[in-house]
Amino acid sequence: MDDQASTLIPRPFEVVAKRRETHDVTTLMVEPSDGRSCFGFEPAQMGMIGVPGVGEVPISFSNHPDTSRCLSVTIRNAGAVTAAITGTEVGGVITVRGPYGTSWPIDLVAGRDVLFVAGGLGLAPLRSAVFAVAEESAERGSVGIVYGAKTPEDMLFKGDLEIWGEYDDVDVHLTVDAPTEEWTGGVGLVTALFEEALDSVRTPLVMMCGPDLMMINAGRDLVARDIDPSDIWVTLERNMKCAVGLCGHCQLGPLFVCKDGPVLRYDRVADLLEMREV
Amino acid sequence: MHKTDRLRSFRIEELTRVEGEGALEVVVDGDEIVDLEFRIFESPRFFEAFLRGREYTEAPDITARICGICPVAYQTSSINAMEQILGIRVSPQIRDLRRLLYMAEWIESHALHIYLLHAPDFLGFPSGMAMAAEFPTEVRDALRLKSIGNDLMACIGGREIHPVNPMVGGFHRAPTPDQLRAVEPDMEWALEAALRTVALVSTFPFPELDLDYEFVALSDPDEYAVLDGRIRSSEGIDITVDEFNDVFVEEHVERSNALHARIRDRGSYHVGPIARFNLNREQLHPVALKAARGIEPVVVNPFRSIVVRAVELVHACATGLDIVRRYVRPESPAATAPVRAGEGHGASEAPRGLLYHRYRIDESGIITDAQIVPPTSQNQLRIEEDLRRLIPTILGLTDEEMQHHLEQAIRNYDPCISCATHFLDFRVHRS
Amino acid sequence: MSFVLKRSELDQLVTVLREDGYQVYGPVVVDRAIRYRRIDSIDELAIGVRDVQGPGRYSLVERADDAIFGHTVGVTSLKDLFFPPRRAVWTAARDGDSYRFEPAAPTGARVAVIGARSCELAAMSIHDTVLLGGEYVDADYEARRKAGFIVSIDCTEPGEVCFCASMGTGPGADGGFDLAMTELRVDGGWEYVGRYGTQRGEAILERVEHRVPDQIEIGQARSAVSAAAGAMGRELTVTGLPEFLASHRQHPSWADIADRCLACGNCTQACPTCFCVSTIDTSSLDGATMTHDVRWDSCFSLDFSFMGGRPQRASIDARYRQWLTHKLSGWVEQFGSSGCVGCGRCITWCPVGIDFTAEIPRMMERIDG
Amino acid sequence: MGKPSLAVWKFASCDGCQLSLLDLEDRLLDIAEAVDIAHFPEASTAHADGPYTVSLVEGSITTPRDADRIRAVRHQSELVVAIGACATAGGIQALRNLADSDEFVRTVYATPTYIDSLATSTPISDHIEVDIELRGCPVSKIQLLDVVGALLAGRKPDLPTYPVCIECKARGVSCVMVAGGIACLGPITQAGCGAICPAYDRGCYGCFGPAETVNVASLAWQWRELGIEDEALVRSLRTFNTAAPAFAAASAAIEDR
Ligand SMILES: Cc1cc2nc3c(=O)[nH]c(=O)nc-3n(C[C@H](O)[C@H](O)[C@H](O)COP(=O)(O)OP(=O)(O)OC[C@H]3O[C@@H](n4cnc5c(N)ncnc54)[C@H](O)[C@@H]3O)c2cc1C
Ligand code: SF4
Ligand code: SF4
Ligand code: SF4
Repeated sequence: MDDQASTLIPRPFEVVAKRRETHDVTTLMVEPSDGRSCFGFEPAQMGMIGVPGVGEVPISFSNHPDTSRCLSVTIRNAGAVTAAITGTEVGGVITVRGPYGTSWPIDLVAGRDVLFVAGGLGLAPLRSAVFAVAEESAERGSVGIVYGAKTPEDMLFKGDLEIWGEYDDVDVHLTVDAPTEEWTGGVGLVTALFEEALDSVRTPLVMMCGPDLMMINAGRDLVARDIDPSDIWVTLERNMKCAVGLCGHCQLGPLFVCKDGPVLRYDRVADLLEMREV
Repeated sequence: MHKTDRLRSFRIEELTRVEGEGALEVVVDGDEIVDLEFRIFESPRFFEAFLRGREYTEAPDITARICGICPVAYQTSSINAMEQILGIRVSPQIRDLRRLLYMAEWIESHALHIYLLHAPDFLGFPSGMAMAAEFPTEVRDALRLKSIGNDLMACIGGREIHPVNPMVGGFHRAPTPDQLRAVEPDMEWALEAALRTVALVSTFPFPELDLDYEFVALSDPDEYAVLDGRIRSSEGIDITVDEFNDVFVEEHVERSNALHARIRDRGSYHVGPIARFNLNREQLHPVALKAARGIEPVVVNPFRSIVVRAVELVHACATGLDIVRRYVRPESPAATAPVRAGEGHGASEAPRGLLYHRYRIDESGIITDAQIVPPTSQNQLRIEEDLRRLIPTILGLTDEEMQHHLEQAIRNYDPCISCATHFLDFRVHRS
Repeated sequence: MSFVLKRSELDQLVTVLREDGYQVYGPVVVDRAIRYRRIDSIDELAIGVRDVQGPGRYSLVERADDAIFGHTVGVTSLKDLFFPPRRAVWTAARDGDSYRFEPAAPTGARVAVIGARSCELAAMSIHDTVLLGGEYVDADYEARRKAGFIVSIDCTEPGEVCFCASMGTGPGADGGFDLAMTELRVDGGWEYVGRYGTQRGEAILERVEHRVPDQIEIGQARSAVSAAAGAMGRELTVTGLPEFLASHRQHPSWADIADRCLACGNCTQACPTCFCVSTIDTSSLDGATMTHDVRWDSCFSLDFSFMGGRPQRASIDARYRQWLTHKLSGWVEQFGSSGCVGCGRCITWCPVGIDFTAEIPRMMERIDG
Repeated sequence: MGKPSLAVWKFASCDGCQLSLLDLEDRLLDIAEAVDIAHFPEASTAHADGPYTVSLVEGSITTPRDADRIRAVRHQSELVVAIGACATAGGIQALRNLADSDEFVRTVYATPTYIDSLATSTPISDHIEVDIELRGCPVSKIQLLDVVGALLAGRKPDLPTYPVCIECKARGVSCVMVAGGIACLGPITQAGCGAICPAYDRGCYGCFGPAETVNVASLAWQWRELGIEDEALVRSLRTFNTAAPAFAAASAAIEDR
């Protein structure tokens, strides 16, 4: 293992493949280029991904957690750093340090139904968990996936969604804010799909990721449907500069989202999320 | 190449390597100049109007913004005027510090002009940066000289451009002796580099042009006048700064956004390094005086201003070094006096020449009237006259060569067009 | 084990430390206030002055005597020395498509401080927890801390904004130093009755002339410090405070404070425990080398909480609440202690004099009343 | 791929901000190496036609001709960087904008002699889209260099919008307002200069324009405590950034009190 100090120094990773997901989201597959082996991670853990001289930003790993040779990151082009990362061509080098933070409670899945709730880019940190649960977890019950995006074009991982939908006991429910003519899924907020989703998964373990506002609404809705708040897990996003609790930026009340999170149990954060400007 | 058509016209749309924006338009008919216009289209900025209603303490900060190349000159002239009103006399240490700051500005400004703006004319380059390929040592030395001036400005003034430290009465904070001692080695190097500069520019080929100027500059029996003094001219003017308006008049010339100054009932005059040198040569620092040995007693060829500027660079470095070496921190950084109403005049020698300010303030220290006469508006008439004299001697050249000569002749003055357009009163029409 | 130094011997201590390659810092009057500055001799210290501090006010007055440490904490703190405002974390050199990373070289500077106060040692121990106590450490801080040497001075004349006694961090130091002393006036002269904190401290003092104090001197030093504990300028009731703040994030008082708060961040910058930083990436113009620096930031800056296209904490009251609630409440949960050591800097150096030791009781009253 | 090209343009100003580029002395040749200086009349006679990768624009718009000229600059430039208080807030010459008050009832325009001058001095962003604004009267040459470097590297330049106080403390300065009773605009002025004025024992006079948060009511209260009249605060707000919205609103609010 690396000594602690040096894990804050980024490592160079080569871009080995690149896939455009939507007009502003790109997935990069990267491999260490410093001759050392790649690190493993738990679903929902993140890394600080960067380009030297430009900056580094927190990004969740989106690949199957068992592919140990390389990592993938799915990134929306939101500003200078993400533009520099997603602009790196195959063969080019970006930097990675990590993995950091908490992960989805995969160990609680045994014997339970599971509901995944994702909004927008929130499917990226859930993707590795869906793989782990839907494919691997033998003792799992039924699985529901509820995913909302702005438009059909903004839907991520369309291929994965199709494959997941074909698994036994896995139902995929999709919704968009603004449908196109060919759209056959739901229209509106993710909460509008809970009714139908909860038909096939009962008192599920919920794993949810999306914008704060979506999680506030979805959380309220699920609790109103008698789901125990301690069965709901969310992953949060806050500004981060170090991702290891040394910069102070990501605090939410007494929590450091980087090390106490990003995955947190809903009952621990519900109040703070509901409150203005915490 | 000789042109057969009689009518030739030149337009230099945008004068380059001068501070600010100006244009030149010339029409010649055969040997005759039918139209010549050194036009300043830099937009007017109305400083005198803004100054009304401000507190007297604000004048140094506000007038500095007339020109980013010589802010210390503006600060000094305005401070002189205000101190005259309040009856403040500063300690020799504060005066020393002021002179040091002023010399720093000279070093920066002269190094900039000599190497980056003017020398390229003589060596045939479009810019100082382009010169770097062939004259790497000279250009690096020039930049280092310039930065030594700037670092000294930043050390005393807080920053290079629009220093924050000077105030009416002295300074907000006097540097510590340690801070100044730290610049001593650099200043020693600068002095050597300045001496090399004199040697270098003396070898430049100078076009022939002898003009009969009336030179005007501050003079002081005890020092090469910069901070203050009497206003003297080569034709016998010898007045106090207070009498400026009795002798000099400013007038608005059509189509130009700057005022032109002239000597009442007499005509144009010349301010700047050549004027200072011709009038005050003997007061130069001994090292500079020695460096000036080969220079004619009275410089009348404006193209040779670059040599004089180099001598002044030596003077500034040597004087600055002396001050740095003898510096003791003043007991108090500034002298104070109660506010009183009055009128005050202040002048100092900006790198480009005499800079005159006049203010009236009321009993609570509010400025009620202000007048500022910068060097470039004083030289503007001279520039046009120089061009009129030059053109007949270069008519045999191609348009391109001629244009180059004309621009070079303007750059002799290092005209600062930003300065020249500080003035106009802002008038409004009511309907 | 303890020792006594005469004033000239204190100066010897400075000399010995300098001989050992330390840069020695102590409280010096600079411009209008006392701050840590590098010294060559104790003559440069803030001798014979006393600071008068209050909310948004600070001035220096001459003392009747020539005590060296007859003042309280200055504008800067040990934070400025061990956790400086800006420093590099790593540099990289680019070679075609690959990079070589180098952790920033630990600074060669070994800092020795004379005159650190007990509240500052407490603040440093908090920094040790925050920056060195977790899974990841701040390597630069660690290097500076390991190399540093601390001579602490007990407080015998607390100031108007001091409340270390409330926070349990002073006025006498009981750890975190190499040497600690109490300045005592004895027969018209001065004595420094001291104790050892580390073997390193002992080894240094070995090389300085000194003698062993008698019981009376030790007693005098102790009672001067305990008298000081009863003479604090301010107090803060900390029992129940973390819970109170955590449960009153919606209190109307936040908005009232926000009317006065400038969100200028002075409190966070002056505070010896605030540790928030941002990162800055730069590169050479030719793109061949890069550096990654950290710089002090503040929870009062808008960019600090920028997320999802806007700052999380846009209003001033949200930012003030974040600061105070973190400092006095969240900190306890995160790091096992309050984030405040009672030095009063945030009260003094707030340009508009906001004083939380006054605001908090008012908030509590407003709920009760 | 060719070198990026740089153009420097001047409008109503003192030249100080573009001089900052030449004041980068030891880095100047590096810059000339990294970019093609295609148009910089103050420093070079050489001129290359656009389009330009980056245009640095100094000065404010005060004449109809300049209003046209700045649009032409935008057309030829991939990125426009406004440098200095004139370009980002109208500069001190925007004091003329205040003349447009009740007193001059209707149309306000210059006398025929000066017909070329507009009644207002306005920032570049009032006329065209600006990509980056560099504050300061003058700009900080460190920030200027960072912007050039950032554009070359494709990073966001380091231009904090928090107040001068943050830099003041980082510099270890003892606050002049707290320790000296000196009026200081630092708490409402954007950082970037490195807190020069307090380090020279005077109050900040706001040359970097408004900070991200401007609580001028509270500052006014404190200045009154220090014995400084509101008129002085109004004057302080009406200097080099007089027309910056936050300062303009604040000075008007105090005047209305
Ligand atoms: C735990 C975690 C996991 C994330 N996972 C992903 C992911 O898988 N894919 C993805 O595309 N994005 C992810 N993000 C968001 C991503 O970090 C930001 O989009 C990124 O920082 C933007 O940086 P920028 O410089 O390109 O944009 P900027 O121009 O700096 O800002 C653009 C937007 O990014 C956000 N942002 C800026 N700086 C930060 C920061 N330091 N930390 C967090 N947000 C910031 C702001 O919301 C802003 O609106 C994650 C964030 C967190 C905290
Ligand atoms: S919160 Fe205030 S009193 Fe407490 S340690 Fe920080 S600055 Fe000192
Ligand atoms: S001196 Fe001015 S800028 Fe510095 S901390 Fe005080 S108020 Fe802020
Ligand atoms: S302190 Fe204020 S006035 Fe002084 S240079 Fe900085 S921003 Fe400008």
